[in-house]
Amino acid sequence: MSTEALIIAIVIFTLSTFLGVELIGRVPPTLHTPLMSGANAVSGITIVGALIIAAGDRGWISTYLGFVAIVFAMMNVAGGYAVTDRMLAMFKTKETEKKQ
Amino acid sequence: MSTEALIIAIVIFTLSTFLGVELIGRVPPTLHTPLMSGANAVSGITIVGALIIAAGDRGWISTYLGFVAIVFAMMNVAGGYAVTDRMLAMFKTKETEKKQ
Amino acid sequence: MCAMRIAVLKERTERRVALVPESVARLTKSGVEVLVERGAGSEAGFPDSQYESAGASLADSPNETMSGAALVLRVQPPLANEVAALPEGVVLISTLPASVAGERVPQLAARNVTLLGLERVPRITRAQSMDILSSQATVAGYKAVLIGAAAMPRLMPMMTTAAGSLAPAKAFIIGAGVAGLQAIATSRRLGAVVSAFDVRAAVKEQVQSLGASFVEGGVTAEGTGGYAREQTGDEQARMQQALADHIKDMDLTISTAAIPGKKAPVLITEAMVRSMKPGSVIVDLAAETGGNCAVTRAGETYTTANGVTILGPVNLPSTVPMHASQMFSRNVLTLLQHLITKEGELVINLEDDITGPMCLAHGGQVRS
Amino acid sequence: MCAMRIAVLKERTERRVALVPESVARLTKSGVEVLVERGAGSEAGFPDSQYESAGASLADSPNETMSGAALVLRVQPPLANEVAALPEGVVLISTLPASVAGERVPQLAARNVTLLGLERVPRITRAQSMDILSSQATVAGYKAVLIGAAAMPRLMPMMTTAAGSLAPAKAFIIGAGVAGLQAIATSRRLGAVVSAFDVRAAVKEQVQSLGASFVEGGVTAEGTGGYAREQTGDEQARMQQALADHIKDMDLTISTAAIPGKKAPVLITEAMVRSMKPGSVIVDLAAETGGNCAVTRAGETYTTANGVTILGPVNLPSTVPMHASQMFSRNVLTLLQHLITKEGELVINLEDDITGPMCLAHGGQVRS
Amino acid sequence: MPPWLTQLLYLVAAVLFIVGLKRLNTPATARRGNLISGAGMLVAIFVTLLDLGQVNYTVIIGGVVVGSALGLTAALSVQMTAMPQMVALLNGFGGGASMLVGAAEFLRLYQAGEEIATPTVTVMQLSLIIGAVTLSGSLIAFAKLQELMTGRPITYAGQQFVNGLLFLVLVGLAGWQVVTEVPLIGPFYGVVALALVLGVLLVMPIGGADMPVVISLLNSYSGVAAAMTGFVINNEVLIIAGALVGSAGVILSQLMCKAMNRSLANVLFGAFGAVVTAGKKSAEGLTVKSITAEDFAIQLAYAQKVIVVPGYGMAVAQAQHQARELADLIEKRGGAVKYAIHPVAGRMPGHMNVLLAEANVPYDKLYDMDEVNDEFADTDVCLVIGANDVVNPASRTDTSSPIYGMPILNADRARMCVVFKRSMAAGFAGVENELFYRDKTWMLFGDAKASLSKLISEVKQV
Amino acid sequence: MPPWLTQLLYLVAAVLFIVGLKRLNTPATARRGNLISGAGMLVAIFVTLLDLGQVNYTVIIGGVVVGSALGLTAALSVQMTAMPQMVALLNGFGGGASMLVGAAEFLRLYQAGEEIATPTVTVMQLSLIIGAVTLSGSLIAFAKLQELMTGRPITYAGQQFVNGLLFLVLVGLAGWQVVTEVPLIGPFYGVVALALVLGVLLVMPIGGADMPVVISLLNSYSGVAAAMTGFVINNEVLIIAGALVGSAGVILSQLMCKAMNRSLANVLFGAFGAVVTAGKKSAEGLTVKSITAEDFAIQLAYAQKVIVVPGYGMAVAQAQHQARELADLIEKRGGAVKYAIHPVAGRMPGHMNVLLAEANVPYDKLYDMDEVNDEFADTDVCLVIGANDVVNPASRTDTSSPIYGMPILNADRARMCVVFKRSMAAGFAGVENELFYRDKTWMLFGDAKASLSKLISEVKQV
Ligand SMILES: NC(=O)c1ccc[n+]([C@@H]2O[C@H](COP(=O)([O-])OP(=O)(O)OC[C@H]3O[C@@H](n4cnc5c(N)ncnc54)[C@H](OP(=O)(O)O)[C@@H]3O)[C@@H](O)[C@H]2O)c1
Ligand SMILES: NC(=O)c1ccc[n+]([C@@H]2O[C@H](COP(=O)([O-])OP(=O)(O)OC[C@H]3O[C@@H](n4cnc5c(N)ncnc54)[C@H](OP(=O)(O)O)[C@@H]3O)[C@@H](O)[C@H]2O)c1
Ligand SMILES: NC(=O)c1ccc[n+]([C@@H]2O[C@H](COP(=O)([O-])OP(=O)(O)OC[C@H]3O[C@@H](n4cnc5c(N)ncnc54)[C@H](O)[C@@H]3O)[C@@H](O)[C@H]2O)c1
Ligand SMILES: NC(=O)c1ccc[n+]([C@@H]2O[C@H](COP(=O)([O-])OP(=O)(O)OC[C@H]3O[C@@H](n4cnc5c(N)ncnc54)[C@H](O)[C@@H]3O)[C@@H](O)[C@H]2O)c1
Repeated sequence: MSTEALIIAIVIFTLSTFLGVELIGRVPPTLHTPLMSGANAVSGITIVGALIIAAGDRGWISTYLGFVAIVFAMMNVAGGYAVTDRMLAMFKTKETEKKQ
Repeated sequence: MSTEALIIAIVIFTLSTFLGVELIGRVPPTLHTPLMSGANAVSGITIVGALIIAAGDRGWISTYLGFVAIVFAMMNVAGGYAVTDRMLAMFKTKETEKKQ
Repeated sequence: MCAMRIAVLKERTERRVALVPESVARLTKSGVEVLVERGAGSEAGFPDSQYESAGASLADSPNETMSGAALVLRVQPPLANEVAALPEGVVLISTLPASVAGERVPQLAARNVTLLGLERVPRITRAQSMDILSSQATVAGYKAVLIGAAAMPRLMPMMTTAAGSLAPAKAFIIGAGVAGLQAIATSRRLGAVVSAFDVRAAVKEQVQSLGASFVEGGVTAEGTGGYAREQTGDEQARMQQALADHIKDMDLTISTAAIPGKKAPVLITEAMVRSMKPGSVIVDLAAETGGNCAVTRAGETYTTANGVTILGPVNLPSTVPMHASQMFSRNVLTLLQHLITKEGELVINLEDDITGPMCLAHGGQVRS
Repeated sequence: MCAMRIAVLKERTERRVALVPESVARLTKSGVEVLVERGAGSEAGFPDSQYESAGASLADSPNETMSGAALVLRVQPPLANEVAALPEGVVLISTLPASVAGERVPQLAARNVTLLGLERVPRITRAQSMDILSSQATVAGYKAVLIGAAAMPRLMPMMTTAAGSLAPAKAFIIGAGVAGLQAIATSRRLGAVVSAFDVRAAVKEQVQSLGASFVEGGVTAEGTGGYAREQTGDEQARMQQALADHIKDMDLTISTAAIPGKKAPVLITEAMVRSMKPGSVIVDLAAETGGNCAVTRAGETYTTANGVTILGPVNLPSTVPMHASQMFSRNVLTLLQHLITKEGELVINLEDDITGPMCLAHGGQVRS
Repeated sequence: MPPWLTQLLYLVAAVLFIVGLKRLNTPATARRGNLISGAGMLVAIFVTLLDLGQVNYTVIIGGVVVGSALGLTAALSVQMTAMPQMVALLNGFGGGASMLVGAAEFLRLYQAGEEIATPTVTVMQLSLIIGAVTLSGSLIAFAKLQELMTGRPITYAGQQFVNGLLFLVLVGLAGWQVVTEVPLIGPFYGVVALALVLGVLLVMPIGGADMPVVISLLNSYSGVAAAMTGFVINNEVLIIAGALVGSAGVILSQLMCKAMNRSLANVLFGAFGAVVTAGKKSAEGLTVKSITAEDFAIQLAYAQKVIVVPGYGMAVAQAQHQARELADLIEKRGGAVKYAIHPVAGRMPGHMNVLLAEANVPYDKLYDMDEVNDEFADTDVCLVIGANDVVNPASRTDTSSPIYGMPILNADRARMCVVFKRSMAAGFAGVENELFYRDKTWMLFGDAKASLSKLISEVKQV
Repeated sequence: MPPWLTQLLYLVAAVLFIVGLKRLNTPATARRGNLISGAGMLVAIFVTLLDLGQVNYTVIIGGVVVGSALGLTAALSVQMTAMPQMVALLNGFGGGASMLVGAAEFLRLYQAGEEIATPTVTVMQLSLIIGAVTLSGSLIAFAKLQELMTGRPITYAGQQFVNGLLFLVLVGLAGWQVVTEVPLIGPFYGVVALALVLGVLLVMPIGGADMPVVISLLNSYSGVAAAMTGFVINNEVLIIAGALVGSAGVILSQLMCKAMNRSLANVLFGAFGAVVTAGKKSAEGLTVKSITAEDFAIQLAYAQKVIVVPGYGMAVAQAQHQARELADLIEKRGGAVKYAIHPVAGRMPGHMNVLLAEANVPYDKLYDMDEVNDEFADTDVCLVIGANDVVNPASRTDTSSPIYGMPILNADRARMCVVFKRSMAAGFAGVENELFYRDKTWMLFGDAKASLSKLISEVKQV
């Protein structure tokens, strides 16, 4: 990794960090748990890393570890979004019911 | 400018744009004008560009245009911050008075 | 030059007083001389000493008080036998109930008295602060609730107690003019559930603006000058039905419906009274002009065979003499400030918007 | 087996009635027989017809009513000449003002009557719904304000009108027990600016909880059972000074201070009355037990030389007979439910927390 | 200085901008926020200078000194009331600078006869166009506000068509420049000239009262122009700061529009349409200003002295509880509130008293007309809640008015007067109320209870 | 696929994440927000696969299928009440994946014997450490919530010292790896092992009730780990998404702490201190749960049936206006509110009536004890405002209690009962109230007026 690339990565990291702070502004307490869960699903983005590692021609270690990493990350991704959606579905129904 | 550099620039631009949107969240109407003025001062950042153009060894056109650009940008910067501060000073006094 | 002199008489049939010391002070300060009959304000809580410190002189008899006066102030008009005592050509300001006007005005005109009848202050914006009908109706509306509540065998507000829950009283106000609105407000204050009825459509919003509900009578009869007009027979019938349906559940009914100069409309029939619950109470503020209730006895309180208590109070403002006088006096003072020039002269300009309509007798003539 | 019979008499000196039809219905439903003297409830707004539909039988005379009764209910205790008419050995439940107790109890004991005095319901949580002192004091406190307000020459609430602004009346409540608190609440409702005074410290918060201000007397004298105790001489002096300073500006003073079984403390001295403004009003709820005001005349209303009107009402609850009876009756009903077993038998258990203290005569003996 | 350090320091500058802008959002921290963002600017400038190393300092120092001097002089001498146009002017120069940087870079490459990479030439066109539009547009906004030209919308038939055409030509020229192999000087001048004209044309049809929105938008443009310049010279801090300002400006203009109860499109192109929403006009052509609860909240929140004038409308709306709650809120924030009760407010003597007592307003906050009438003059805000006749100044002067001679509450003398009512309808006396058309009066239309509730929740958020 | 397209599509994915998270902030848009962010994830995954071109799909498809199946099964079968531990578990796997990616990259380079650039090796260490801490910490959090181990804080003497030491050794090993020229396998294993242990140790001393905060924090860690992985493999979408989650998680844990009225430090290290704030204990060792206005607001906001039980404390606090305002608010949101008036509530007959009438509560909302007592059982929330004796269940059963036999309001039968009072002090009768210790009861301590005001503004924000 070149220094320049590192710097740019840091710039992007910094901007994203600020953005994350701003995004979670005034979330109401009921949404604390769903939001936590939703954010957790996003953190499954590491799947991209796992895929790259596992798929690339980087030797057997990478492939094996990559496989496990894919399984782990995919659990995070699939499970994370599903759990979040279930929580929010409950919420949604209550919301919609009220409107009737 | 390489395509890669362009892409990175676009990424940074996008992130910053989102950040800008989030930053100006629930500003109260009294602050509309000061905030406008403060943001205007920040847009004077083009001074950096002006300096680079004027200082670099890029021929007389760059130097001349760069000089004018520096004057313009510097007016924006110095005037912008000063005006904003004046507005906010007024505001501040009212705030502080209240606390007494 | 000798200052104008105003005489304030002690009332004989009345606890109010036409001018309170505060108003006297304002007049004397502007250079007018005020003579007050001894004891004039005592019933209303204004001892002679206060008049003295307000700059008035005290006099012992009506005659002494009025001697040399350009203007005589009273709450009630003079009795027939008092007319003669008025200095000739004097200006008299007092109330003049319709019941005595017919007889008294010619007598006064005959004595060349200029008579300004306080009931006749026109209901224009500018004259609001001279309007004794409004100010005294305010007092009457308030007091009607108090005597009605005191006559009730029950409490007004809802109450949840260890000895069971008491339901709030249902109060019903008929006629939501000045007195009626005040009665609404006062019974609401005491915790009653209040409804009201009036023939004027604009009143509905006003009733609701006091948190009470409006009973629709299916009739509107807006008159001029903010007063109501009389109804046609059919209107009457529809209205009566609406009233009958509503009134039978009421615990306290206060009726204030009046049509100026006319006998009060009979709105509560005997049948309605008979339909009411034992223990319910009617306060008929129109008792003086015949009553809104068919069986009202003016000046009396009695209970019907089916246990309905009917109060027919007369002259309620006189029973709250201090504040009633204070407001009366302020009305009169504003009127005087309108009549008296900066130079301290009393001017009766019959062309004037306010003085004109008020003047009932002038230069020996009866006006109308 | 023949059901137990309860007799409800018509009062002679009183408008309330001891049982209202609603309570009668509850009793008859549980198998008790109730005999009601004709006209017993009519003054309170409960016609005989309602008693009949509640399941009571009507009787024409006191004697007829009481014949065969195990229990006689009255609001006021029997007069001396009525004692003999009571069936021997009967249980009598009624109030028993301290003033008559000394004389009447021995007479009743002599007739072997078991007497339960309603004033003696102990002030424990469980007995709250039998406590006629509380329920009747509620009525008294409310009514005191109404009659006080009606006696005032001024309006209670603040009012800004075209005829000047009227200042709100200043009401002052002495003794913030049940009646006092109710008086505070009612005068606040009417728009007065209310202050209150009491010797018990806990009361301050209660007064404030009604939005009134508390006048510090620099004295606390908490007694037992929620009642106050008597003060020492020094305490008295300090308190009197605090009262004197405050009372002279008051428009309406309502005093409710009482110490059970004792003569009421004199809190408003003659000097204080003299210091008050013309037009101010005192309602002395303690009039019956001697009055909190030195110059109260029990049962009378009069105005002092300096224009202070003093009301000494006796038995105010009787003037609100419907609701007062309703609560009284509910209290008595709860007591009866406590006394009567599921099998419909009347049991006087002198060891009982509630019955014990209430029983003043039993088995021919006077108890205390 | 090693490049990574330069870039890190640029990042520091960017973070300072972010933090500064964030703080500018709250009254309490705004001033410090501006200073922080200023610090960011200083860092950026110094880093640039250090990074450039040995250069021709005459030009640079000369430019900096001249620019700063001009800017500061203007900023410090300007009247407070002229702030908006000053911001417009400064903003214009910022846009101009971006344009010049783009132009210089282009001309250099043009002279060198180099081929310019497509991305570069693209962003160069953008920086030129946006910078030029910002420059000329800002100057027009300045001229309008400074009243160097009429503040009114300038429109003519076919205006939209002309603008559209111009825009197409501009895009065409820029596109030509992009697709061509070697830089062309003709299209370059064309683009600059047309962009300058476009800026003028875009701002001309917008009225003076809407200028703040336009300035904020132009401010956003100048940010984007700076960002484009950043693309051109490949500098991150320019991109970040430019983009920040770019989006912040747009959001801000939207907020401003919302506060005016208009859409951005309506502000920008409103003059073209048929509907003129400049405000309701009375018979005599007077104009009424209305205000939203949101806008009003902040002013009320900082008011020191407030007088509430209740009237019959408050009773109709049964808004007494809300009125009291609002007053409590103001007092909790340190303001003082009085209620001015007119003798004939409402429909019965003591009408207001009953209601305010019901809402538990302490008696000592209630003032008679005579007691309070002199205090209006130094009152920050007067809230006229459903009153009308009792605050009608016609009663003082208009002898023909039916209410002539009735003393009124001097609501019109307060520094700011806000009237809560549902419409322009007359009150009991049926006469028009001139107060509503006064300079210092704003109307808050709607049911008084609803408006007050709204206002309460807005004030709580300030 | 050209690299620039890949990168642009990654940017699209990042934007989808941003928009998605933004929408997750508001109840109305939350579900759609989650779907948007999910779409972002799909884009990222497909872009990666496309970009990789021809590869060993067995591993990839196998991994994806197995992982998805496991994740979905777990997610769809889990009980609603077990959601938090599920999130913890999934989060742990995410952290584990990041750790594995870091490890794989390291091992590859180690095997190749290549020298790794300092920046790369640094971020690699971070990705390993943070990933490992996330993994083991999340598993402990899961175990605690799932009651596989005690939910109580596990502490021992010198714990802080041990943790500190461990951390130093970890940093030392990582530092060694960074400074050394060629990658070392020993420190690598050491770092991984120690980081795993550290995760366990950090979470052990935190009580089960505080786990949501910890999970949110670990979630933040897993984001940072992903971002570090992004540094390692130089991938922007990883960096952006990871950093977003990293900061969002921290902010969220802070919000959660604020809602619990605690500091983050207190949550994380509270168990080490002497103060145990687990709750007030009554004489008999019963525990009281207290609730904050913020937390309560949301439950109240969605309640359908609410009963208000006012008592003397409401009178003392003069909170009747606020009580009414709150009830109005609930009704505006569609709930139904009744006031249950106990015959001896307050200190005089009709005490509550006077106050509620003053606050203009309509009579028909007031219910006698007998009328309303059966309704508590299907009431969502019962608000006990400054009442005590009149809701004391001891009066039903405890024959020794002075209030035995007094009928009470069945506040204890409501689904949720919240008691507003200032302390645990007794009421008029001076007896303890068992209601306060019941499972379904929460205490909202503080002056009733203040608490209600707070609650009102919180409910408004829901
Ligand atoms: N006090 C008395 O004793 C008495 C007796 C009789 C007559 N008057 C007369 O009544 C008038 C009183 O003056 P005022 O200023 O109190 O009242 P006003 O002049 O009658 O004006 C009331 C205003 O309230 C507005 N309004 C009505 N409902 C509203 C709602 N729900 N929300 C917001 N605004 C509402 C109306 O405007 P919109 O329709 O546009 O909303 C109206 O213009 C005087 O002219 C007086 O002479 C008084
Ligand atoms: N109604 C009557 O006629 C009458 C007459 C006499 C006696 N009583 C008796 O009074 C009692 C009435 O029961 P209740 O439940 O209404 O009242 P309670 O049992 O006296 O309890 C009132 C509670 O309110 C709380 N409180 C006080 N000030 C507060 C404030 N500012 N904010 C929040 N909470 C506050 C107190 O707790 P904290 O101190 O912890 O805040 C107290 O526990 C019964 O025992 C009844 O027998 C009634
Ligand atoms: N200057 C002013 O603007 C001014 C001053 C004072 C009063 N007013 C207005 O004048 C009006 C009359 O006030 P008032 O108190 O003197 O009225 P009033 O005493 O003449 O009558 C009382 C009320 O009874 C009603 N009424 C009459 N006949 C009725 C019937 N058959 N059934 C039911 N209701 C009947 C009337 O409509 C009136 O509302 C009020 O609206 C008042 O606000 C205006
Ligand atoms: N079961 C219960 O718990 C229960 C039931 C009813 C009443 N109580 C309580 O008992 C108390 C007494 O109520 P009450 O109305 O029967 O009282 P009361 O009629 O005996 O006396 C009225 C008030 O006057 C006060 N007072 C006495 N002497 C005074 C003096 N010298 N100066 C000033 N004030 C003086 C007393 O403190 C009392 O507050 C109240 O606190 C009431 O709440 C409790």
